[in-house]
Amino acid sequence: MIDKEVQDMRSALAGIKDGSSVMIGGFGAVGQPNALIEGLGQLGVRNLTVIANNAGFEADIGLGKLIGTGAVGKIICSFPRGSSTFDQRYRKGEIELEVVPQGTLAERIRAAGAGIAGFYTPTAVGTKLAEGKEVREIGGKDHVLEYALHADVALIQAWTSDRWGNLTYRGSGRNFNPIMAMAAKLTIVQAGTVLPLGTIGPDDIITPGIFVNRVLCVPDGDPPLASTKDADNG
Amino acid sequence: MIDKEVQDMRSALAGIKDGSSVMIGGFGAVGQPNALIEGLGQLGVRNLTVIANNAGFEADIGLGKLIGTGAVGKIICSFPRGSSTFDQRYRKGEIELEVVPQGTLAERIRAAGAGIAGFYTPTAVGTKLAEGKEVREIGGKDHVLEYALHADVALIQAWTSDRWGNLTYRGSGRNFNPIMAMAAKLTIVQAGTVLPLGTIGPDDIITPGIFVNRVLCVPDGDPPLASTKDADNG
Amino acid sequence: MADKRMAGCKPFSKAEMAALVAADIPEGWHVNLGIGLPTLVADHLPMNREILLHSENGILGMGPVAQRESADPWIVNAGKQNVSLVRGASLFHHADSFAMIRGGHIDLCVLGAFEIAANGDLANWTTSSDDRSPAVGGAMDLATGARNVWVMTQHVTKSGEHKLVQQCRYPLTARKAVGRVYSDLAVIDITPNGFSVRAMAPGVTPALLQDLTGAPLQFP
Amino acid sequence: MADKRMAGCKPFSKAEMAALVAADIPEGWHVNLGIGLPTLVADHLPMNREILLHSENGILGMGPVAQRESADPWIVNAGKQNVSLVRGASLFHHADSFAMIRGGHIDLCVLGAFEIAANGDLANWTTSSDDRSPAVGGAMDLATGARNVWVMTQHVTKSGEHKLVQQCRYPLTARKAVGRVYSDLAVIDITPNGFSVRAMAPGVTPALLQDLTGAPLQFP
Repeated sequence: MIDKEVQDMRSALAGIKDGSSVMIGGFGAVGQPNALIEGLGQLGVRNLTVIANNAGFEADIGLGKLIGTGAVGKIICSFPRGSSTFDQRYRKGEIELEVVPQGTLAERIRAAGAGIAGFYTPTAVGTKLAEGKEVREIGGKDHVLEYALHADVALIQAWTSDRWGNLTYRGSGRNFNPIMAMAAKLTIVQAGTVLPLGTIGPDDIITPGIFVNRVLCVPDGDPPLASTKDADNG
Repeated sequence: MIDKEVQDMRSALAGIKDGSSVMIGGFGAVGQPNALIEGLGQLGVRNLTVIANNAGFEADIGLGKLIGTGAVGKIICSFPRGSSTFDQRYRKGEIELEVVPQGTLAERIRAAGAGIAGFYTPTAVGTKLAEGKEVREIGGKDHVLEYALHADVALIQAWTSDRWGNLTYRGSGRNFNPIMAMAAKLTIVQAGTVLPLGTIGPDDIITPGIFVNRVLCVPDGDPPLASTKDADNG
Repeated sequence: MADKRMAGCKPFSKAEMAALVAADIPEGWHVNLGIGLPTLVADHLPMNREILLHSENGILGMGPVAQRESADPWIVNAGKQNVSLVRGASLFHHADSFAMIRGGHIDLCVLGAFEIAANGDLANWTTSSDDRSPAVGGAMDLATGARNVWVMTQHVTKSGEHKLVQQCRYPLTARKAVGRVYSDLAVIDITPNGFSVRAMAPGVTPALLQDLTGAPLQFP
Repeated sequence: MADKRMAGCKPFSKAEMAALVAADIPEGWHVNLGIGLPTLVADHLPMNREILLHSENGILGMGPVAQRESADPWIVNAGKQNVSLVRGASLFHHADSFAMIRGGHIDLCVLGAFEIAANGDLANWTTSSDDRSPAVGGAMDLATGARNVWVMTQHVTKSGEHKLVQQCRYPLTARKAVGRVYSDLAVIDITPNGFSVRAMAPGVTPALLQDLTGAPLQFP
């Protein structure tokens, strides 16, 4: 019997080590695997490469906290603004940064999961984010060559799972999670509920279990309400 | 008010003309927009380029019938075997054929919808389907450069729609339909049912209406039962 | 802006700018509203037109920003505000969301800007004087992928410098991307011949507007 | 096969070949079974192991081919047969399905073959003598993308020609793709040193097997 559910954080995170590359799902407070990130911080591993949309927000939770501990040597993201822990370390030269346009980031992750080694995108042509990259005219329009972005580990937040790791997401919690689940060698899921196999209908499964290695049930409730005023963001 | 539902075949197919490129969804008998194909055949247009997985099966229905009328000048597909009408015309040199590996076909269609101009895939490296194409080593492995495959029109079969063109599919009827819906300038849907807006939940919509131009309600029932013996196929 | 030449002018308020943009959006368009000023457009969309709002984090069919008491904590927009969904809304993942953007399916994106050049070049993600970590978000994808890119901006900076220029000094977001600018002083199309004025705020004269613009204006 | 040398041999039947393949599939593998002979493997999967069958037209978790009276006309496999879904099955579109294949997520693909070379090259989609229109289907994607590619085949053609060869004469499906061959006469691994025999059918001798194989065999 296939049973991907693990019972504790230690089993969930086994194998992550110094220098691992780790994708972390989520956008804003929604779909962030906060419990797994907290557990990762407690492992004491160093020199991680983190791939995420942001560099965290609050200094005392999630990715912001992880960066504060000094565990992260490099971050690949689209919008590292709004994270005080990142800012501090970045100014001191303690963390390396690769900024990638959000859509290119998503497509590079999807490419890794889909076995596509590289692709030509019109995004960033003529900008400093395309400097040093191959540019090719295709169909009368310039495109930049971008490569697949793989990771050792993906930390995923899902709403429901079953023992095969079939996943659903809630609201806008889908975001980067389904594509990151495809792109890592080891995909670890924090799921709000683990349901009996067959409970999630074939049409309702967003991430088929083939992409999932481990599931930890973390019934940690709703994300905090976001600001209703406009954030500085991207 | 946005209302993409049209009331008759003439309105559904308006704008398709001699030389149009037409994607046709479906795999086997499932998810094939047979009514739209039938309507297309009655338009009397010629020299169509058809993009589909197969070249039809039976001579008296669907794509097989369309090819029989001589309306198709070229077909881009992965598996043109099993179609007597195609075979006859192909042997006589009356129809041009571009064979594409099924996964490359799907990815080229998806790339067109996603604004990706080209991509590097390991599929077909070292085979005659890669002859004349750029091969590049990426990550220690050879890859072939393949280009996005666009079309003027996509003919799609959906299970349900609403007036915005939000779509669901039934069973294995999804196949090429969602990606073709993204890849054409004009996407025309044959839907079993058109439901009131809001009836299809945000998580249940497979093709958001943004990809759909017209919806024709065709409550034409189930596809025929397939053979239970193994077909010669791909 | 303490420019004496502005005496007698009644620049568009932010709400007026948003209303001008909203009035120009045809029914049935799929629209992405950037962070900041563009977000205000949502409040001015004509009630009798169905216009679908897209958020790059995977939503098509956003409603207004949610009131705190009724907010669904599981649904945020690209600005991380809690939003509602309208009937007919759909949810999808980030790669699918940017497929919509890059693939040319979004009819309009409204963005803020540091600078807009007369050829449509856009600079809106970082300034050379910016010592914060560089952050681009979805701006490049949106400016490159949307069928129409409109900018909402003050006409000049707080210190009076031109934002509509002959050539951008700041790092580009996208080349030849912008089709129209809604500023507090005017609505200006970007044409093959450069900036072309469609409308001006009350009291603004062509001469004044040209003074406050770093590239030649057409007044067709 | 009317080969006198086969006297005393008991070649594996198709069902036995399928059973041999099935017995070698570990629990938890995601497996794509090609059209033809490989399809038979589904009938021999051990009941006490959960093995998920993938179909390239967008199914993970296929059950057996459906009986006509209970068949769901809306669900077909890659061979266009009506199939059932098991509990926990999922449905997806073609690009996602081939992302699974090309991305290396499918643990095993079992395919038929015209020829298999000692270096793992596979030819299974067209023959130079084939005057039908060329048709490739998903064979190249599967042979290239799956983590393990096993072939099920008769050891020689009906006319007695070698199918396990030093170098393929027919157009390739994929280079260095095949890891193991299940023939009616033997189970053979493909190693850096070429063909390596794991097992033989009753009565088959190393000498006979070598005679019927177009490249050197190792007998470890």
